[in-house]
Amino acid sequence: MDFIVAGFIKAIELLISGDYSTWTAVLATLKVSTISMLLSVGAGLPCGFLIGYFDFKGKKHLRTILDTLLALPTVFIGLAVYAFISRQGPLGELGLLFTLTGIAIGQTILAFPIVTAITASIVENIDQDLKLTLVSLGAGKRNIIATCLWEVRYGILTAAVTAYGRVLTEVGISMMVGGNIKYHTRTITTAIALETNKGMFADGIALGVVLITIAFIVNLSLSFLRKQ
Amino acid sequence: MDFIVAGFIKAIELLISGDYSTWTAVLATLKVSTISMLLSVGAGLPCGFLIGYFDFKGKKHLRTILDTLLALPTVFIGLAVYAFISRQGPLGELGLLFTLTGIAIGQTILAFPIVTAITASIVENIDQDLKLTLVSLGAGKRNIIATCLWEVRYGILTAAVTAYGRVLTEVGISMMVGGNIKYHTRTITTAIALETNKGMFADGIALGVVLITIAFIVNLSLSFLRKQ
Amino acid sequence: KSKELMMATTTSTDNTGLLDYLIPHFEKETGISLKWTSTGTGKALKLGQNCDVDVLLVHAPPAEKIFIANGYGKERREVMYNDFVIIGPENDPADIKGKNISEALKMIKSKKVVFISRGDDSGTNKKEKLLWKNAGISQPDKEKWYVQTGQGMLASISVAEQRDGYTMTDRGTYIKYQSQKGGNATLKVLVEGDSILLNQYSVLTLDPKNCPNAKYDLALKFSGWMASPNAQNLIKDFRLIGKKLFIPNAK
Amino acid sequence: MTKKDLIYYLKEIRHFYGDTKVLEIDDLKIEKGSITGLIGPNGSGKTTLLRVLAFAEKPKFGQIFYKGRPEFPFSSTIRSKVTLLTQKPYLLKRTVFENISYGLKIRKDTDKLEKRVIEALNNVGLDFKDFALRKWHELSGGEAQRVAMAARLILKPEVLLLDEPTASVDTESAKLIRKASLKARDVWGTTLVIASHDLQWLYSISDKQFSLFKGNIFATGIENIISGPFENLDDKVVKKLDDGQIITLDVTQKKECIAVIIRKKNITIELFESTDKIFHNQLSGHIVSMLLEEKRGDIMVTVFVHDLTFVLRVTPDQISNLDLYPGKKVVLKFSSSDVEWIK
Amino acid sequence: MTKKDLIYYLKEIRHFYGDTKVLEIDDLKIEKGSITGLIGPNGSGKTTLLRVLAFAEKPKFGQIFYKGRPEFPFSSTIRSKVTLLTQKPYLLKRTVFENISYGLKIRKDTDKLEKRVIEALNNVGLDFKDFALRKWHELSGGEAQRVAMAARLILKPEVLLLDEPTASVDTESAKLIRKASLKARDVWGTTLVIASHDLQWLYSISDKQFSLFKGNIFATGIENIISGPFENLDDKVVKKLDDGQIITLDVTQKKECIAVIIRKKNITIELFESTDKIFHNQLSGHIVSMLLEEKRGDIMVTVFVHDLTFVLRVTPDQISNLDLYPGKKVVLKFSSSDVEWIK
Ligand SMILES: Nc1ncnc2c1ncn2[C@@H]1O[C@H](COP(=O)(O)OP(=O)(O)OP(=O)(O)O)[C@@H](O)[C@H]1O
Ligand SMILES: Nc1ncnc2c1ncn2[C@@H]1O[C@H](COP(=O)(O)OP(=O)(O)OP(=O)(O)O)[C@@H](O)[C@H]1O
Ligand SMILES: [Mg+2]
Ligand SMILES: [Mg+2]
Repeated sequence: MDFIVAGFIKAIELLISGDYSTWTAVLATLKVSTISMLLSVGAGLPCGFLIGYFDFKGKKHLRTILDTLLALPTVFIGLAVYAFISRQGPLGELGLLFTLTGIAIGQTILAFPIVTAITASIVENIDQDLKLTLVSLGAGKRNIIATCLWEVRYGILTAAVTAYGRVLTEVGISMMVGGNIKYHTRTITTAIALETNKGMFADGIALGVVLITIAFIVNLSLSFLRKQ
Repeated sequence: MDFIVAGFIKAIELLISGDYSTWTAVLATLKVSTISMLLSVGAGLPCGFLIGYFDFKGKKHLRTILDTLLALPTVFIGLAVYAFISRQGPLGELGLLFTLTGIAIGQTILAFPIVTAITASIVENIDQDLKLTLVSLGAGKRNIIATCLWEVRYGILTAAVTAYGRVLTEVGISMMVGGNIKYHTRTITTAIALETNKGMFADGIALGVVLITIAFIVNLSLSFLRKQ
Repeated sequence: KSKELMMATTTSTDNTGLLDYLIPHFEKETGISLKWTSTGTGKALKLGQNCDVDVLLVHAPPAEKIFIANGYGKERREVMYNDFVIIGPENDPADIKGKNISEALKMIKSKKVVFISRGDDSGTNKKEKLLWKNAGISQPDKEKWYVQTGQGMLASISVAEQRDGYTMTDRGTYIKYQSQKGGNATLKVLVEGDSILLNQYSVLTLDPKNCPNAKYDLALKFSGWMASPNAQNLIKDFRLIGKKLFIPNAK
Repeated sequence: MTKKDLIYYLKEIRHFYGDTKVLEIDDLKIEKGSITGLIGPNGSGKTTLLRVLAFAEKPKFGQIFYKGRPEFPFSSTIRSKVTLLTQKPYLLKRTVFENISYGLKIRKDTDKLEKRVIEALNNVGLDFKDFALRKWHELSGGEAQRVAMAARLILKPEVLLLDEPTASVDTESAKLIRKASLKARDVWGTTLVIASHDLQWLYSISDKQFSLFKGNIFATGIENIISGPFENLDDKVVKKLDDGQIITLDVTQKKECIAVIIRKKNITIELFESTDKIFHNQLSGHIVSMLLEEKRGDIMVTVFVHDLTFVLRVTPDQISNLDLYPGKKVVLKFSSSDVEWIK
Repeated sequence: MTKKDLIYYLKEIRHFYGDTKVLEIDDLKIEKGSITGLIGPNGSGKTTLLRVLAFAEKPKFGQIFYKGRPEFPFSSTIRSKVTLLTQKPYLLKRTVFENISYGLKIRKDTDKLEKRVIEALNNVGLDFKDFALRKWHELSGGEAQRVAMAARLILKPEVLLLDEPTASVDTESAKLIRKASLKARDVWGTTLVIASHDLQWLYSISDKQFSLFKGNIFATGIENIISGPFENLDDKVVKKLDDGQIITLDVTQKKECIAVIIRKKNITIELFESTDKIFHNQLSGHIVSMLLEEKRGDIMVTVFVHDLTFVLRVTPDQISNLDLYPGKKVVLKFSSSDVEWIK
């Protein structure tokens, strides 16, 4: 139990003292999560919209597959990405292994089904009358997408925030693809895993608190988007 | 690249041959995820309902906190649960460390905010007219909760499926609390981590495929709940 | 149910498959069932300190001694060893092949060739730090060529392979790596044989004063069994691709 | 009327949305078993009042007595007695059958359920076989409205509050809803309060009507409300119509006035202007409709005076004497002092 | 009428929901700049037809010509020309201002936006200052309906399709909507098609009316539709009313018949029964309303015959001669052969 208290105290120390290795991990975490969120939201919103909005043959099956993709283990994604970007892999030339970009690619694959599935299910719930109204007001395809998504913006926010939580806390991809290299690809979660493995539980807790603090700040700055 | 192909072939072998260690891991995974899903859905649905349905002071802040809890790192949860159930911890007497029950507790903590946050955001979207209609038809509190949740059942399904994906794929809690003990607390994800650590990438992929197959079967059997 | 022992051990004993090979014999002979969790040495010691396990099998002698001195551990029984080696790319850019360990490290530093460190405070990592110190080189924590993975041995080897770097590994894991590569491992053993490179594994029992609930008697039985001629022979016979991984040395 | 015969007694109710006052009712009594009609322009507060009566919205100030007992915070028993048909009826995402039986199910009163659902559907003119198993979205606008009505009728509630029940319903169905409402009152003793813009229908069903205007309530039937802006002229106030006609009104209050009510009993309908001094106002217009008030046998006559609408109650004799019919030009006369100001 | 004057020409349209046929229109022509009224009971297909006209629903069979060109699959340009006000208007979760300006914004036509929004709100009788910044949910039912109407009017569309635009709107606002619709036609040449249950209002605005019944369309004004069940009697078919009166009808088709139309021009209204042989049917009832048809000066008279409703068109002279007024007992007469069967 003590290490939890110690961890919280240590977290404050880390944040205040500006511990170099902590800050590089914070930066790495922010970098990869921002890139992967931008990519996965950018791709997931329209995909989720299309799946949720239109009725087509096989929609139910597609939804089942999408739900299954929510259960992609991170290590699995990590391995798959590794297979592609390792030296021997088809994309080995790009030198993406052990880089933040590599991690971001994996995390995008992780977050994309989450954003897509939740968006689809929210869009599916959209009032038929809204669709008819938009069409009857002369909205083109883009306007329909944009307006519908804006109508359900609180739900979309939840999709994004859920995916963000997933990305922020994943370890498997960062470890496998990033290699947990100190000062470079070490993210907070891989650092937590390391400290825990070292038996430095208090440090693990401290870094966990740092991560949650980041999430809190991000969510706080998003909360202006919430329903007033 | 080769290990991916090898992994898929191996996955089929594992599933067909009924490899003992694989099957114990599958069973362990199913056990903990079922318990944690039952608990987190059981608690998260009503909580999410209350937060989404009622307007109260501080609701926005509560939502922000809830969103932040979506970013609880699994290792962090693992450490916190460990602190309580380790022999030295306040609940040490119960002997929950290195048990499936222990893992399930941690996974419930992981899944609860997900179920709650998505449910809240879906319930928030419920038509004001539905609320008024239920009240005016004489529905009591329980009826209101049950009926509202049933009205948004497709969304709730997404909340549950998302949480399920999270629980199924988490490693940190299973590793920390369960200890990855062969034939006992080894789940598929900790087995994947182990194989990957051993450099047995093909085995890691194979187990990943097994996990995804489980998720697929579960989702398929839930898909009768989907909108037809 | 009472004849059940919980052990924490380092990843190398588990990852090489030694325990899967050894423990069934132990269970058969003693009727005690043994469960183990394999983690970093640091965490394994921590689990012992917190009484969450009954016995430890680790390889970090200095840390083990402190552990006992702090009153967490009781007996420390050396049971086997293997050795550490420096491996690196065949073309050996820092030209360390055949050099002694301190010279080799100096070469690596001066040529700034990538060196992969586990950086995870494990037994291996502790040994590596000691070697830098012995070579009179201050810990190159922030050097660009010094890459700390914070991961297990195999993962670190794989990083070394991808980055064309050197690393220090225990021989057991190296052989495992070789076996996985089916004989065409790109990293070769370049430095070996120094007595400082010995990697001693010991069984630690927990001090019943600290952990009254831990099964001290069963733990003693386990450490006794590990030192028994029977077990020592089994360890001697454990091979991977025809190579020995551990050398029994119980006294 | 003893206190016990009152089902509702509203005392000094004030309700606000934000800073805007939307209800200001000093005293409203509704008798048990009565059918009350609520009339008023859009935004006058009908829906708000019905919600308050349904105990679905708590007014900021004031008290509601239900059968003589103050009823806020409301008990759950009362909720199952008072039923509101909302203005935009919401159907549950289920079949028609399940929608109609929902209220009974939560009351655990499922005896002869199918028979009662059949009856409820019949009451609103829908065929059980054709509709019972349809999904909520497989209905036309008016069909949905009628299903919602059936879901209320089946409950045999003590109080039935209807918010524009005939808004998108055809004439035949409006007749059915009227019949069913009257039956509910006569057979089960249900008290009804109904808001509607369909005056003829409302008059054909209600015993008593209230007009709402900007949250204020006025008893007795169709009021003719003239809203501002007004101009001051000497000691009077006038409203000028675009066609040149002028309405002159006495000022009775010094407060800012937004509108004036002219009670229909104070308006006289004639064919020609007269020089009678007591009528300060003589407005020319034409009849646009004449509706039978089935309850009394009187006729509600709607007259357009340029862009103002006046509604008066006329007897059959008057009609025969003046030979009134829709399209006929008439003159409406009333005194400038027979007005009530709304602050 | 040349082909170019037609804005719509619907040919052999059939539409189904599942297996149920909901639209069966062999030939429907709508002229440019006309105002067409759609009448019909709930579920008769008005909304479906309007959706088809809005190109928001593709009929299963048949062709739609828009200005002479077949228009399915529809181009996106046409969507910005044809605008539908849906039966349950949906407001975007934004302010009133943003709702009204939405259509213009997606057309990138935001010149003098505020001025145009003010005008659009005025057209439906809402005050800009009071309403522009309100959120979508801060409106009463009728106010929301009017905001939705304003959002359509501001677009100055080529075709404006209105689905029960006055359903929950007060009388004054209904007048305003009529005025605005007529203005749209006169100033911008807009073609309007309007479905409504408010016959008087619809007659006061539309040039031509169509009746819908079970997806079938019938031209010219108010039709009196008598639905089954019927009984066979000799070579005729009869419908017995509960009060003992009997309606006798000729059978013209061998198919299963569900309803019969009696055109209003074939019905005579009198005060007493006669022995005239050509009138096989002489039904007693009473007048319930008389509404002015402002366009023609005629009067629409609604007569209740037990539970059937008949609507006829009567001239002012007839009214004076017979001394008709609401409440008066009358006899409706028509021949059993003057009927059209609906299969
Ligand atoms: N989605 C649907 N699925 C099945 N049937 C439907 C669906 N929508 C409408 N219907 C049926 O189609 C018919 C025509 O409906 P429509 O909405 O066009 O009627 P309407 O004339 O507009 O009626 P109302 O006056 O009630 O608005 C009705 O019988 C209705 O029950
Ligand atoms: N949620 C809200 N927030 C702010 N103002 C509101 C809200 N709901 C209604 N209003 C306003 O309150 C007043 C009363 O509304 P109410 O719905 O009671 O009117 P109504 O008489 O039912 O009108 P209608 O005939 O249009 O249904 C209106 O001025 C309306 O604009
Ligand atoms: Mg209202
Ligand atoms: Mg309709």
